[in-house]
Amino acid sequence: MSIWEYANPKKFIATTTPVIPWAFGGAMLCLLVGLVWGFFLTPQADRFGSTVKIIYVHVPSAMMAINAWAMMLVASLIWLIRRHHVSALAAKAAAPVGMTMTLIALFTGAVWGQPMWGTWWAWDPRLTSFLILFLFYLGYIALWEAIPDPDQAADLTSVLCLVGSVFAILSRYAVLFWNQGLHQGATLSLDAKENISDVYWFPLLVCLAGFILLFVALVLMRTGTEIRVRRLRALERQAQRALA
Amino acid sequence: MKALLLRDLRLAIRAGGGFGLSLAFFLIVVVLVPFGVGPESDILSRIGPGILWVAALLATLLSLDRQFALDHEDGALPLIATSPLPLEAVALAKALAHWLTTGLPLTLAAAPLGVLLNLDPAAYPWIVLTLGLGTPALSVIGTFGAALTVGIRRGGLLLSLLVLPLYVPTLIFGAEAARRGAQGLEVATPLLMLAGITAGSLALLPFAAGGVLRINLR
Amino acid sequence: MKALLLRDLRLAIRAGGGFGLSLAFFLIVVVLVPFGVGPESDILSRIGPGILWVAALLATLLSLDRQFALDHEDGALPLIATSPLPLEAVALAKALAHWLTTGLPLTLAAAPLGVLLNLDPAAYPWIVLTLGLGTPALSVIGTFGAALTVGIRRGGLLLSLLVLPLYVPTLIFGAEAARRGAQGLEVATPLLMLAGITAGSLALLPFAAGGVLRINLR
Amino acid sequence: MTLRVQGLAVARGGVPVLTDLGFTVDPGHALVLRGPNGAGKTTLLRVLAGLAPPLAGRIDLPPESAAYASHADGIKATLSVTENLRFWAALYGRPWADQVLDDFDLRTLKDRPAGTLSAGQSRRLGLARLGVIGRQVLLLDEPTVSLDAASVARFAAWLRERHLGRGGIAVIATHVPLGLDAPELDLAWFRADPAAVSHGTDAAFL
Amino acid sequence: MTLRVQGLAVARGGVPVLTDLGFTVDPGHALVLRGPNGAGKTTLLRVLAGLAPPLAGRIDLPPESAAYASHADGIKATLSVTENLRFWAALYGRPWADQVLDDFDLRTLKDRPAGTLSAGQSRRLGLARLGVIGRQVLLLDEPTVSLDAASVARFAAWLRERHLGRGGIAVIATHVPLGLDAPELDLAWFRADPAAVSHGTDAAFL
Ligand code: HEM
Ligand SMILES: Nc1ncnc2c1ncn2[C@@H]1O[C@H](COP(=O)(O)OP(=O)(O)OP(=O)(O)O)[C@@H](O)[C@H]1O
Ligand SMILES: Nc1ncnc2c1ncn2[C@@H]1O[C@H](COP(=O)(O)OP(=O)(O)OP(=O)(O)O)[C@@H](O)[C@H]1O
Ligand SMILES: [Mg+2]
Ligand SMILES: [Mg+2]
Repeated sequence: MSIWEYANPKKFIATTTPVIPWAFGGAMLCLLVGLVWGFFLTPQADRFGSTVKIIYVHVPSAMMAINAWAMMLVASLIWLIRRHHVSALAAKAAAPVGMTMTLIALFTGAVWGQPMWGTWWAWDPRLTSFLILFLFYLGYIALWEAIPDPDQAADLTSVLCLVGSVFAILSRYAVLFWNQGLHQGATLSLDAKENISDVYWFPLLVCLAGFILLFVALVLMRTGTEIRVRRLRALERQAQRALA
Repeated sequence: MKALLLRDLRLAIRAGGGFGLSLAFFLIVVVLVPFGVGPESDILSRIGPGILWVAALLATLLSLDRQFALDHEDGALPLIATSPLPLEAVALAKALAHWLTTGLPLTLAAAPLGVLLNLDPAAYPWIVLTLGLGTPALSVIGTFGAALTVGIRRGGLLLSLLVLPLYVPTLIFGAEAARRGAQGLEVATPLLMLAGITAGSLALLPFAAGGVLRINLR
Repeated sequence: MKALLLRDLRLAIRAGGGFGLSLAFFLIVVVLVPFGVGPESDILSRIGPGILWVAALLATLLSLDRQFALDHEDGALPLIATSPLPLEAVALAKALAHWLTTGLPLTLAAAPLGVLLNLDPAAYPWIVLTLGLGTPALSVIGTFGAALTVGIRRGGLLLSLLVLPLYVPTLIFGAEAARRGAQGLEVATPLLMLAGITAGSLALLPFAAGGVLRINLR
Repeated sequence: MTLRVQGLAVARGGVPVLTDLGFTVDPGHALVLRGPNGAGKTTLLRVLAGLAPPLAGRIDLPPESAAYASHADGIKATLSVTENLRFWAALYGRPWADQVLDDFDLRTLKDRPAGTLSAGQSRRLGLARLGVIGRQVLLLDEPTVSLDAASVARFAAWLRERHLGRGGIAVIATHVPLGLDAPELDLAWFRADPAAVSHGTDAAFL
Repeated sequence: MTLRVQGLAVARGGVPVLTDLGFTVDPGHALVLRGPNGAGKTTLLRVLAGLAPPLAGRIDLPPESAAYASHADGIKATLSVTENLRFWAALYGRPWADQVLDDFDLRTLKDRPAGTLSAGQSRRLGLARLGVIGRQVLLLDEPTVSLDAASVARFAAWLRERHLGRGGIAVIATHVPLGLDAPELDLAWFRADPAAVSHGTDAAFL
C-alpha cells in the first residue's frame, strides 16, 4: 500500500468524496469563528483604526495565493516524473483557486491601502510581486485552456510552472531591489509577537486555518470534477465508436 | 545548426520582416510616446531610458510568434525534428537568429533614437550596454515561450501573456542599470544580475525549449 | 454583412485571440512602463493618460495584421470577394468586428488599469470618453492599412509603418483631450477634432479599403 | 446562360502562359482542362473567375454566376463543419439545406471542428461549399485531390445530377479521370511563347 | 535493415484509429497503404516517423533512418528551388549533388523562388527533398497529388531505381496507382474495434 495508489482516479474520487464535506464544514466553521472574533471582539488598533480588520481576509488569502502556486509546482513535478493523471489535474484545479486568492489579496490590499497610505495602488515590492504572480496564474490557466489534448496540455503547463517558478522568485528579488516599500514585513515570522499582539494574532490563526481548509476542499472538489470530465469524455468517445 | 541559422537569417532578410519589423516597431513606440505624454523635455528625458527599454522589450515580444509558427504552418518543423540536429540545438539556433535580427539591431538603434527622447548624453553608453547585455536573455526566454505555444493557431496573445512575466526581472535590472548609469550612481549590482540572468537563460532555457518542442510535435 | 461580422466575432472568440489579445497586451504595456521608468507616482500620474493612449494604440495596431491575412492565407478572401457582398461592406464589417473585439474592450479596461498608473480620479471619465470616441477611427484606419498590405507575406512591418503616420492626428487630439480634461482645462476643440476624425474615417475609408482590396485580389 | 471565351491570353507573374484560347460551354455541360504541370490550368481558372485580369480576349459570363474552388478552400479550423457551410450559405444569401451533408457524405462529421478532419474529409468539406452557394458556373481546380475512389465517384455523381443536370456549367482542371462524359481541352496546344513580346504591361516598355 | 511492425495500435486526437497492425518490409521493397478517406493512413505514417507515439505495439526501425513526406513540405516561398534543397542537404549533413535536379525535372526551375511554382512543380520540389537527405526508409503520404502522368511515372522510376534499387524501403499511402510492383495493405481491415476499451490515456479514466 503506497501513497501512489491514490493517484488512481477512481480511488482518488472514492477517498476524497467523503472528505470534502468535512473540509468544507471545517472551513466554514473556522472562518465564521475567526471573522466574527476578529471583526467584533477585538479592540481597534491605535494606528490602524477599524481598518485593521481587513487583515483577517487579506493575510490568509495572500498566503494561500503563494501556497497554491507551490502546490501546483509540486503536482507538476509529480506529473512530469511519475505521470499520474490525478496530479496533473490537481495542478489544473488549484490554479483558478490560487488566482482568486491573489485577486482577493490584491483587492483587500487596495481597499486597505486607500485609508492607510492614501492611495489605492503603489508600486510597493510586495504589491508588485503579487501583480506579477497574478500574471503568472493568468498565463498558466490560459495555456491549459488553449490546448485541446489534455496530456499535452499537462506536459506543457508543467514545464511552464517549473520555469515560471524560477522566474517568479527572480522577479521577487528584482522587485525588492527596484523599489523600497511601504508594506509591512512578515508578521508570521518567528519573532511574530514583536509585530502584532496576541489579541489580533489568535483570530488571525483561526482565519488562516479556515482559508487552508477552504483551499483543500476547493481543490479536492475541482480535481474530482476534472476527473469526472475526463471520464465523461472517455465514455462519450467509447459510445461514439460503438455507434460507428 | 549552421545551416538552420543561415536559412533563418536569409529568410529574415528576404522577407524584409526580420531586421525591419522590430526596428520599425521600436521607432514607432519611441516616436509615439512624446505625442502621448506631451512634449515637455524634462519629463521625457527622465523617462527616456525606461521607455527605450520597454520599447525594445515590446519589439522583441512581437517578433517572437514567427519563431516557430512559420515552420510549423508549412510543415518544416516535423522535418527539421526528424533531422540529425537535436531539438535543443534547433531552439538555440532559432534564439540566436532572433537575437541577430532583433536584439542586435535594437541595441544599435537605441542610441540614435534616444535623441528623440531628449536623453542625457551620459545615458547613451549605458543604454547600449544594458540592451546589449539584456537582449540575448529576451531572445532565449522568448524562444522558450514560442516553443510552448507552437501548436496553437494564432498563439500570439498567449505568447505575450506567458512571456511577459518571465521578462520582468530582465527589464527591471536592465532599466535600473541604465537609469543609475545615466545618473552616475552605482551600477555594479544590477549589471551583474542582468548578466547572470542572461547567462543562466542561455545555459538552461534551450533545453526547456527543446523538451517543449518535442512535446508539441507529438 | 451580418454573416461575415458574426463569423469574425465567432472566430475571435473561439481562437481566444480576439478580446483577449489586445486586452492582455494593453495590460502588459501598462504594467511594464513603471518597471521601466521607475515607480515614482508623481511622474507616473503625469504621463498616465498619454501612456494609456499609446498602449491602446499599440494594442490596436498589433491586432490589425489578422484583419485580412488569415482569410487570405486559407483562401477564403477570393471566395468572399466573389460573393454578392461588395468589398466595401466587407471592409466595414471587418472594421466593426475589429472594434468590437479590440477598441471596445480597451476602452472599458482603461479605467481600472489607470489605477496602476496612479491616475488622478478626475482623469478617468476623460480617458474613457476619448478612447471611446477615438478607437473607432483607429479600427477603420487600420482596416484600410490591412487592406493595403494584404497580399504581402508577413506584411506586419509594413502595415505598422503605413498606419502609424495615419494614427498620429487621432493620438494627438485624443491624448491632448484626455490630458486637458484631467487638468480641468478647455477640451471642446480637441474633442471636436477627435469626433470629426472618427466620423470622417468611418464615412470615407471603407470605400478606399474596398478599392484597395479589389486591386490586391487581382 | 453559356460560357463563351474568345481569343483569350493569360499571364502569371507577368509571364504570358496561354494565348489564343477559345471555347464555348453550354448549360448542362462540362469542360475538362488537361495539360502537364505548369501548363497554366490554375492561371486560366483564376482569370475565368475574375480573380486576375486577362491579357487579351474576352470572356462572356454573367456577373456573380461563377464560383472558384481550389486547394485552399477557406476552411476555418476552429469552426465546425456545419458552421463553415452555414457561413457560406449566409454570405451568398442562400437558404441552408441539410441535404448537402448527405451529398458530400459529411453527416457523421457535421459537428467536428474542421481542423480535425483528414485530408480527404476536409476536401469534401471544401467541395460541399459549392453545393451550398448555388452558383451556375463552377471553376474547379483539381477537385478530387486526396479523395478516395468512392468519394470521387460520389462527387462526379453530384456534379452530373445536381449541377449539370440542372443546367449548370463546370470547367474542371484535373490530372485524374473523373468519369464524366465531357470534352477535354489540352492546354499544351495554347502555350504562349514566353519570349514573345507580351501584351501585358511589359509591352509598354519594349 | 528491415522495417518490422508488431501489434501496433495508433490514435489521433485521442481516438484510437487502427489496432493490431503488423507487417514487415524488407530492404529494396515497398508497401502501399490503402484505405478510404479517414482510414488512418496519415496517422499511421506519422507514428512510424516518430512524430506521434503509438498506443501499443512496437516498431523496429533504426533511429534516424526514416524520412516523412506529406502535403506540407516545408517549402519556403522566398527561397529559390536550389536554396530550399541545399538547406535540407546541409541540415541532414549530406553532400549536395546536382543530380537530384534532373531526377525530379527541376533543372529549368532551379533559380525560381519556390513561391512561384505551380502546384505540381512545388510537389516535385517537395519530393526532391527525399533525394537529397538520403534516408533509408521513406514514409510517403500521397506523394503524387497534383502531379501529371509523366511526373508520376518519373517519380515511380526514381523510387524503383534510385531508392529501392539501392536497398531502401518505402511505405506509401496513396489513392491512385503508382505503377509500383508492391504489396498493398488495406487499412480498413485494422480499424480499431469500437467495443474494446481504448489503450489510450482514456483507459485510466474508464
Ligand atoms: C494590493 C495591495 C496589497 C497586496 C498585494 C498585499 C499583499 C500582501 C501579502 C502577500 C502579504 C503577506 C503574506 C506573508 O508573506 O506573510 C501581506 C500581509 C500583510 N499586509 Fe498586505 N498587501 C497589500 C496591501 C496592504 C495594505 C494597504 C496594508 C495596510 C497598510 C497591508 C498590510 C498587511 C499586513 C499588516 C500584513 C500582515 C503582515 C504579514 O503577514 O506579512 N497590505 N500583504
Ligand atoms: N509568380 C510567378 N512568376 C513566374 N511564373 C509563374 C509564377 N506563378 C506561376 N508561374 C508559372 O506559370 C505557369 C502556370 O502555372 P499554373 O499554376 O497555372 O499551372 P497549372 O497548369 O495549374 O499546373 P499544376 O498542374 O502543376 O497545378 C507555371 O509554369 C508556373 O511555373
Ligand atoms: N484531432 C482529431 N480528433 C478526432 N479525430 C481526428 C482528429 N484528427 C483526425 N481525426 C480522425 O482520425 C481518422 C484518421 O485520420 P487520417 O488523417 O489518418 O486519415 P487518412 O487515412 O490519412 O485519410 P485521407 O485519405 O483523407 O488523408 C479520421 O477519421 C479523422 O477524422
Ligand atoms: Mg494548378
Ligand atoms: Mg491523409
